[in-house]
Amino acid sequence: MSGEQLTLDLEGWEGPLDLLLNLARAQKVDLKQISILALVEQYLVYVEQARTLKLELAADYLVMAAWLAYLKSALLLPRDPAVEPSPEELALRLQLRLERLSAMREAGARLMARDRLGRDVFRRGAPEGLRRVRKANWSAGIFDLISAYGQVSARTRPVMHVVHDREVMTLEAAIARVAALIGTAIDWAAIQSFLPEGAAGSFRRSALASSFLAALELARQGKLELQQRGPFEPLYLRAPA
Amino acid sequence: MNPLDDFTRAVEAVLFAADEPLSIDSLRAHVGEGDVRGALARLAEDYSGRGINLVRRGDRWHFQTAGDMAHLLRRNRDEVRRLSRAAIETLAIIAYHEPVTRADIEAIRGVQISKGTLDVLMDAGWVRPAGRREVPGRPLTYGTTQSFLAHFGLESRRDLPGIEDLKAAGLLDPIDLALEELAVEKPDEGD
Amino acid sequence: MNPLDDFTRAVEAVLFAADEPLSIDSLRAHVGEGDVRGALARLAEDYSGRGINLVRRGDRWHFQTAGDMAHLLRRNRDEVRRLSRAAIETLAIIAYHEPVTRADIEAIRGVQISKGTLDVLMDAGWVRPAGRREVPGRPLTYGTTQSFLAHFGLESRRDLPGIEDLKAAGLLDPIDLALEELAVEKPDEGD
Repeated sequence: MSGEQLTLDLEGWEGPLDLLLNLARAQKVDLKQISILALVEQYLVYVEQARTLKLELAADYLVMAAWLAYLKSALLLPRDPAVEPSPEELALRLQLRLERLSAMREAGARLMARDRLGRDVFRRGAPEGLRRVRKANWSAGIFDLISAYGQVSARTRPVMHVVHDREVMTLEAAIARVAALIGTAIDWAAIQSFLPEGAAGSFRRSALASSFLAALELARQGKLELQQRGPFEPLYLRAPA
Repeated sequence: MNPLDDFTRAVEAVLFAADEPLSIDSLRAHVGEGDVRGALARLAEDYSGRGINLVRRGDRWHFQTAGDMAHLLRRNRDEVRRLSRAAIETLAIIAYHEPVTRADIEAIRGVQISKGTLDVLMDAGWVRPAGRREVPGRPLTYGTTQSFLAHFGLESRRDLPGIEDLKAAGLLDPIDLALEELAVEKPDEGD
Repeated sequence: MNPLDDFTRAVEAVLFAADEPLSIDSLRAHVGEGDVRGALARLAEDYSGRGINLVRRGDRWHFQTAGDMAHLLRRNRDEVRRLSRAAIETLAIIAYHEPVTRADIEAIRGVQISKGTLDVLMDAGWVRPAGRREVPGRPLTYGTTQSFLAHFGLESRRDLPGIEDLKAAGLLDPIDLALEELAVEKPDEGD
């Protein structure tokens, strides 16, 4: 197995492409001459090792692994001309992506290594400064502007509070319901029998509380009578005699 | 210009980059052993008759603009003034929402704006009155100017990053500036 | 040093006194009518080989210390921020490909840009929004700034290290275009 070179330093990678590029560089050939099959094999071994070590791999590494496994089999199996794009094109695409990332990584390094103003080369330490042609010289850059807008937006954008749709029975609905039903009640009837059929859970509790208040209100108006034998005993309602 | 030896070049560079006049000792601390006095004499001669001169003040040396060029500069430097937070936020709101009334700006910022804020932006030439809105009270609206676009390097207002761009750039992360802001900004005294 | 005419001395004085790089227009605003370009060329030549050089960055000019003096002057204080690898690559992609959208950057790097990366580059003054691309969604593009050129010592983007080679190798072209190019090299079977 060619696994002895692998150091499983997953912290260092910035994603599957970055890992692939580092593996490709280990082949020590021009990226144009890279063996995609060997690279795919190395990547799959790497990911397999990470798995056996029970290292947690981000999903995109696994997605890449699945894609590379597909690419590998497509490259090895007899070619099916109906499959577009061809596995060779897919491999070429991958190689082109690696070349591009590599080019930019090198460009970045070369940029950083230049003589940089304020680090390696310096402007005059104490310039006298120039008279300004404009009367006032207000300074602000585009970044100040857009970050200010970002902050205003972040600060003032409405925060959405989602209130779960709770089923309730309003007092008005309870008054209407109890008033309508009381006429049909010949004798004393427990308040529970005035609740909507099938009411359960919090809706039942809401309906009970509202119906109780409705009963008090209707009793005040002389439209029904209430009876209870003692505290916490059942509450009975009937139409006025 | 005549070629210079590297030691004199070093003295020249150090004097140029220094933010205060340097003594021979402090020059030596930068450039190491060598004939600092000789280098200074050589430089003073080189720069006589140029637009800047190497001058000695007490026991310290520095470059300064030639006296006869002073009319091109101004001694007490016109300091660059930074816009206050209130001003930059107000400017941003005008740019993103123009035309806006003062009440609009206050509604978006959640803070009253003081009278000076819009004055500063108009003084800078970035904001201008942009007509009245045809609603009761006919409030004045504000918009940005051509020189606003020029100053901020924008072709048009459409080039301003949208909310999604800001979010992606990490600029929408709430920062505890709101309270600070309220504490700093004085209440509007009316106009 | 060779004697100078007063106009060139004036340009020299103004450039020394300025606290930021100056364009030819702003130089002219200070020194009046005259051959500003000629004076700049003369000064650049005078100062080549000295401890201070006159350099051009984009369309602006300034004096700065010579690069080979860096070892005497280098400051490792916090003046130059350390950039993350993501920020360096993002900056390189913007500089070599500009104008680019966030999606372009992500396509090349193969990872999403984390919040704060563009933020850091814009805060440093090296990157700015550069208009929207006229495709569906009108994504915002980014480009580099004058101070990017000044900071990295580039006269223009053409001076980006290796940019000509990268262009010639097609490495700055999108992958789809590169694939087409490769396809064209093969014999065409007609259309």
